[in-house]
Amino acid sequence: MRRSINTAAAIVGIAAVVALAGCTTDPSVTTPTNDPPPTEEINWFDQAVFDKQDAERGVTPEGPEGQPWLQYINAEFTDTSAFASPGAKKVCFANASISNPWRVTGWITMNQQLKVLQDSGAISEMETRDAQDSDDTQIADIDFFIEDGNCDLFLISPNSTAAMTPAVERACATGKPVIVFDRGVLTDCPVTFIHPIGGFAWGIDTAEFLIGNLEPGDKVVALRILPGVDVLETRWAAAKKLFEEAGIEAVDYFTGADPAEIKKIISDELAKGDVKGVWMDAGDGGVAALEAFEDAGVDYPVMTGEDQIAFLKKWQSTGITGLAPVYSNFQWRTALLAVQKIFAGEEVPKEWILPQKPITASELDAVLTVNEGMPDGHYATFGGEDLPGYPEVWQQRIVP
Amino acid sequence: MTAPILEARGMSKSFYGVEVLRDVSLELAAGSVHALVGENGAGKSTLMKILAGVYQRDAGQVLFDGAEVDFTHPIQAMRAGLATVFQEFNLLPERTVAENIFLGREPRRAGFVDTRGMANATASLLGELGIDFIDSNARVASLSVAEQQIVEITKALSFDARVIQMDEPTAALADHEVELLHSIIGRLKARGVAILYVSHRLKEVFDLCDTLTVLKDGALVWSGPTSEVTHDSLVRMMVGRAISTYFPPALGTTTVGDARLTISGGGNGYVDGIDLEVRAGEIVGVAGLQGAGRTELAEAIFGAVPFTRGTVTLDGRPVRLRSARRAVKEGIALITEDRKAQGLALQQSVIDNTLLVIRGVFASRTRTVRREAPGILSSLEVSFRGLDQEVQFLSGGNQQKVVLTKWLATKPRVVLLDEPTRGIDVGAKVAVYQLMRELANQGVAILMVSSELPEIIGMSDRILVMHGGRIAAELEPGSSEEAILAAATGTIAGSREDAA
Amino acid sequence: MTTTTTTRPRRRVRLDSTVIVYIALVVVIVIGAILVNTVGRNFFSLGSIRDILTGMSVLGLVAVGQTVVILTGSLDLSVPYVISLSSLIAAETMRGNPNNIAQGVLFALAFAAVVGLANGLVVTKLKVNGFIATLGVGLIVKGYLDTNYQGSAGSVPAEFQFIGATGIGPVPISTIIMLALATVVFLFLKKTRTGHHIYAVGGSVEVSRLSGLRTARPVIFAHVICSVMAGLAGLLLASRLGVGSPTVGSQGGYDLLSIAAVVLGGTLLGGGRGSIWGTIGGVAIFAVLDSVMSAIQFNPFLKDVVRGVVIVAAVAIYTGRGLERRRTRFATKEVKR
Amino acid sequence: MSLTTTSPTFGSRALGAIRVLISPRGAVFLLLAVLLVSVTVLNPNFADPSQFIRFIQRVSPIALVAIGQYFVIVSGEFDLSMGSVITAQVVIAGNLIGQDESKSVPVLLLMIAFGIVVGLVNGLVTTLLGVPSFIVTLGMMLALLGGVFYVTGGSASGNPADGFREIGRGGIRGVPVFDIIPWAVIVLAIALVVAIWISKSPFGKTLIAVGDNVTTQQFSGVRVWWVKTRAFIISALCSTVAGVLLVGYAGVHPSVGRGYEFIAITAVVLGGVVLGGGRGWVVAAVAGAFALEALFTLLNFADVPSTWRDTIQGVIIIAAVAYSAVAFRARRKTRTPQASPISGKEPDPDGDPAQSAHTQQNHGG
Repeated sequence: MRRSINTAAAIVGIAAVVALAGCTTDPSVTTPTNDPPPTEEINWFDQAVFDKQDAERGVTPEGPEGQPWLQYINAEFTDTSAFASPGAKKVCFANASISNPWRVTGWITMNQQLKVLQDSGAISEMETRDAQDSDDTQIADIDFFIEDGNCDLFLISPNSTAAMTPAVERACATGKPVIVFDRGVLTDCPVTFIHPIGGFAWGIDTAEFLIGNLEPGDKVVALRILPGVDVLETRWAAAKKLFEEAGIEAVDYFTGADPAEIKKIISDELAKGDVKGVWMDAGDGGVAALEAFEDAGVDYPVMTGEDQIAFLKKWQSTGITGLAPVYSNFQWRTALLAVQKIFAGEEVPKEWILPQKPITASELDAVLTVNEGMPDGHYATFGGEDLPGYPEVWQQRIVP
Repeated sequence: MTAPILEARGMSKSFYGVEVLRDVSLELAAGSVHALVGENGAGKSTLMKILAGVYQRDAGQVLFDGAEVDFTHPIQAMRAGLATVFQEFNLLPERTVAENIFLGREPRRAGFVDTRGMANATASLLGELGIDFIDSNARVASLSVAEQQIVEITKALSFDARVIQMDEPTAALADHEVELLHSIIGRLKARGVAILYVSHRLKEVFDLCDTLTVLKDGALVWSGPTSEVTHDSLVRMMVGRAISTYFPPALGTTTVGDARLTISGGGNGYVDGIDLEVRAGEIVGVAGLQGAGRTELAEAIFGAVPFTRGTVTLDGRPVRLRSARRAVKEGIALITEDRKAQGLALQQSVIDNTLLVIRGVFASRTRTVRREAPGILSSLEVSFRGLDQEVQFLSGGNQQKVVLTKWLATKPRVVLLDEPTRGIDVGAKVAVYQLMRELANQGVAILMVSSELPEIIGMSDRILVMHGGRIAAELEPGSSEEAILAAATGTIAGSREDAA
Repeated sequence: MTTTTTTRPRRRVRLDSTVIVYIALVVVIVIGAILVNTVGRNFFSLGSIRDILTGMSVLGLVAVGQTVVILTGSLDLSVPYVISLSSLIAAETMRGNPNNIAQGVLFALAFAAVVGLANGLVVTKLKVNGFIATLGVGLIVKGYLDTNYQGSAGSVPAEFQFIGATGIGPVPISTIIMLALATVVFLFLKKTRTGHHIYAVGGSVEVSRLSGLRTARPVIFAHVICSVMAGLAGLLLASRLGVGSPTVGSQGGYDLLSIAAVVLGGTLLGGGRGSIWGTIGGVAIFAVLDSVMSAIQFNPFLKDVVRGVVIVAAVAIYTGRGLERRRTRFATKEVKR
Repeated sequence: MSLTTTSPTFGSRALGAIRVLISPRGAVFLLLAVLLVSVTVLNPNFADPSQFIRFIQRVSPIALVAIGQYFVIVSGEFDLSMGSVITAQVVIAGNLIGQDESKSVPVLLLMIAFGIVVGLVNGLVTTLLGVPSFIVTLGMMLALLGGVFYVTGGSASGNPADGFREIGRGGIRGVPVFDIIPWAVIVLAIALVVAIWISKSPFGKTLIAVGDNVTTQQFSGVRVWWVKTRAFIISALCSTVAGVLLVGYAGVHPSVGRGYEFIAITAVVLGGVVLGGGRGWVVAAVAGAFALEALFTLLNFADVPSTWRDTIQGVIIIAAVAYSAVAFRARRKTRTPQASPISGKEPDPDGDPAQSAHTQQNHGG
């Protein structure tokens, strides 16, 4: 015991010496970064994936007509006959969180789909653990399910890519089927990884739309929610590259998805000079951006938002030249439908790439009628039109 | 007589021009108990704090073991062997006895604090004092006042102190605890420790001390063996001076109204059996030693620490004074003992302090009183740069006047004063006395708690003396300091029955 | 489960606060077990126990460090950002290479100590109270993290991940490490002079000064220890996640939770009294609470409501008790007369 | 020794002004002036009236929370629940008003009532249960957000009807120089006038005195718990009004108002208000808010990445508190500074010994 105290004291001693050496300036202003280790700037841009997704954008998705949540692109199927077995199965769902309107929409859709599958006897029950946006909690949740969940299948919506990988691999090691959807992990052990085409496709769609409607040298303000989320970072990486190639002057800001922050940024930019285009990596606060233009009394920009009802309605009422890229909220349905397929032994795509077709001006009215009466925070591609409880459950936002 | 272990020669000290100690000398012989007596404010504790290294002397020399010493920090004195047991114990309530005694010099074995060794050393030190009922691992907070005092003495012993000063050690002790302290002092004496025993409890001085020094008004009056002094001659030396004439004329000239404040059977955790009456226009003085419960009485009347039994009536109407706010609304004012901590908001301006109670309780009167305030302030001759000067930059006397103004603004019916003139210059004292008399003449009932006997004698129309949380005696206005002192120490039977 | 060396009860009359927190823990466990079993899950299953103990590891490390700081009467709100910083530095120094582990650990703890030293100096030399000083330093570190890191960085070799992922029977290794370090800090407080002086300064700066203590040193030491413990928590998280992450510290809300666990464990927020084992009891209560709420699939939004209410209630119970003593007198804490 | 108030000459008045400018109380106005000038240098048309009025509109919500936080801090407490009160009010407005403009007034009244209840709970738990206010309000922050999201299903509801949002967005148009006077600026002006009136009112002065010395106020018959609780209610109401402005200005989103409590504390500290209470000026707190936003705008124009904002805010907080602590101690060498647990407490020579020094005047013995 005494040795460990000596070592602890030694460590602290060394630290103090290091600190004293480093801390020459007035302590209160010391930023403890005198000589930080080299931080290589993570380059989110991956040319190969960029090209893959660029191609996938063009492919017409196969699968049942009018049911985009069952369609797939360039799918290589895996055989699931090994998992085929009758009877209702128990699903254990490790969810990252329901802390933003997009995830709440998906969560409501998933629960309605669950009711359908329970009635058809495919799923007995789904036990869910919410990690409340914490990597550490989600790892504990997954470990709990492995140990104690007596689950027949693990369904995981990862909180972040790299951090979840070890836990997902432990889940696969149990031999039970694992489904990952929304954000990816750095392993291909899950039976299927369900996700829309991806960030690069979003970036290409939106950048090409803006470039098409603007002249080189025009200014575009890019509004980004927060750093470090791979899904969002890839969108900006792709768009940034295309903007540079097209000579568009793009400047990006982090907004924390706070509409007040967005309005301040736009107002400051408008004070500096005119802004022709607005690009967003997620639709949150898109309406506030447009309102900033109205307050400044300047004409609207060309704008790409997201399939959030608030943005779609504003787009419809203002008639701006806009585009609503989507991150296919219906993937929350696909995840459960995949469970049914796996236990039925039907083959499922190894990487289930769902269609990610942005909403163009022509489809705007049709989409809004389907989502009649839906709250502003709702997402048009929720894909639950044929599920029980449509539309009341989504309108009243009863979060299970 | 062996050479004195501690010699202080020509000690002088003054604070803000107020001279507190003037050319005092003192000698302590090893193995003897030397008393330092004098009434409140005679400079006893100032001399002791200079020796202890808390204050620095203005003039004079201190010789310890024959060598001149100059302690600038109490720990230097402790390490040199001159320990002090203050009235405010320097103990950490949440730590054990052993941890307190060895604070800052924890014994170590192989780099780690030797908790067991510390506890044993403490036990043996306590043993030396004949104490076996204090557990060296007990938390100090769980000990009685007497036990905590013993811990302080033991701590002095652990510095193998050759001189121990004790400041009013028996103030808060019960009788059996006093005897315990004296037996401990006996043991210390036997070990050759010199003890400086500061007290104004004459009985103990005669029982315990070999030699004594008498201080009065910061000056040395007499020093020598206790045997050469009697109780009366000592008291005369301590207080023997004519009552100065700067007290305004007493009761004679004003007609006293009927009973304004009457309390019967009043009591709470601190005071008991309180039956008193203060008539309109009358100043009742409350004397007594430290810890007699005088402040608790004032706070009980004021509702700060309310009575739990007994009844209180104001102008004949029974009132329940459960909170300070209720008392203020009933027209009672309390000028607290510690003006900085309880009387003033030091960062606020003079005018804001004057209006504290008005704004806090009688908000609607703020506008009118705000116009009157400068008048009241000038009537009390408060000197300050401007109404918005922060009160913290005023002298003690002016600060006390601001507190008085704060309460005068509410036009109270009953005014309670707790040590009204403590720590203020003479000019301010006179102003306070005159104000009290003017208030009395206007029919206000005044209850004054004071430790200064001249003040009690000079101002009171009736004198109550408290001892042990009870009203021990009621004396005539002109009574002598000796009588008050005697009643206060509970020695003579000047009890209520025969006085009335 | 946990080794509880209850300190010898000094006075039977006044129940030692550490004992109270363990009684509360048992009560919470009983209620939790009933609740969980009504939902058809077994509270005492291997997975559930491991989930609780894992939940205790990271918060335990942070709370032990927070205990030492609170004992001096100060506070540390910069812990979440120190956790993230240390996880990043460790992961980036190791870069997946097992023989970089020692260097990674030392580097991370060194930087944590620097932040702790900065906290300590701002509190003692610039006389800024703990709340604002550590909030300020925390924000400074947060700015550095947000600017330099765009997401998880670096990688942790499998050998180091071993700590975070495995365990012996139901007890994860991370919990064992946490309890071991808690014992080290417990012994440090009990067996070293600085430890005693940390209690003394928290009890009363005045008495400490009069006893010749240099009162700044223990406070600075306490802040360094607290930051180093947060650094260790960051290392544990790096081992569990396999990577460093700039947000892992703030994701867990460790600043508020660690303070609440310390106070729940009976340590006075004003300093001077408290025990490491009391804090561990507080941490256990929160871990059980979380595990029960997850087991009964409690709505995540309501989880925050329960946490907020429990934190305020826990502190209210303790300060309420403390207040009784003070209410007898307006002015001073202790009864002077 | 009578009452002496000499009329200050111009020289001493100017000297006084300069002294105030560098003292913690006044430094914020100097800082604000410098920042506004440097922003204008970087971007000239920032100074033209129509742009500047927009800047004021933008800062109004933050100035309002600074006012609310001022009253709480000056009474010696902290309110960390302001951000979540704003978020809660924004979400409530979005959900309950929806597109039905006629509901604006009843829902506004409900929001005010909700604000009062939050302030009441914060105040009572702090004063009567004795829980430190920063823990009470942190617990309230956590519980409030969780509760509101649970009730509104993750706040998916959209922006309320435009009529309700007019306060935050619109204004009096067609005004000559400024071409629009936003309602938000008017609301802020009113709030500031009311705040100044409150701080000068008996309640305001009593509140500051409670922050200065709570024992003195208890002995002056003040109901300390009710005074402090009202400060928390004012703070919650300020957050509510800020929420109303933000709903108009920005719209409904769960992250609206996040972190506003720390911005408010930074602004109040920048305004020279002393933490622990007893000293500070509400106008300086508002100036602190404007200075902080001017600084962040300066960073935007200077293309400093917004991720450095927190670092700057951290440095400001420490520097401001350290400066006022140093200045504070320098001016109070003579008396015992507030015995905070860490800062040393010199023994108070004035109090103890000079008990009743009878000087020579005392004739007789």
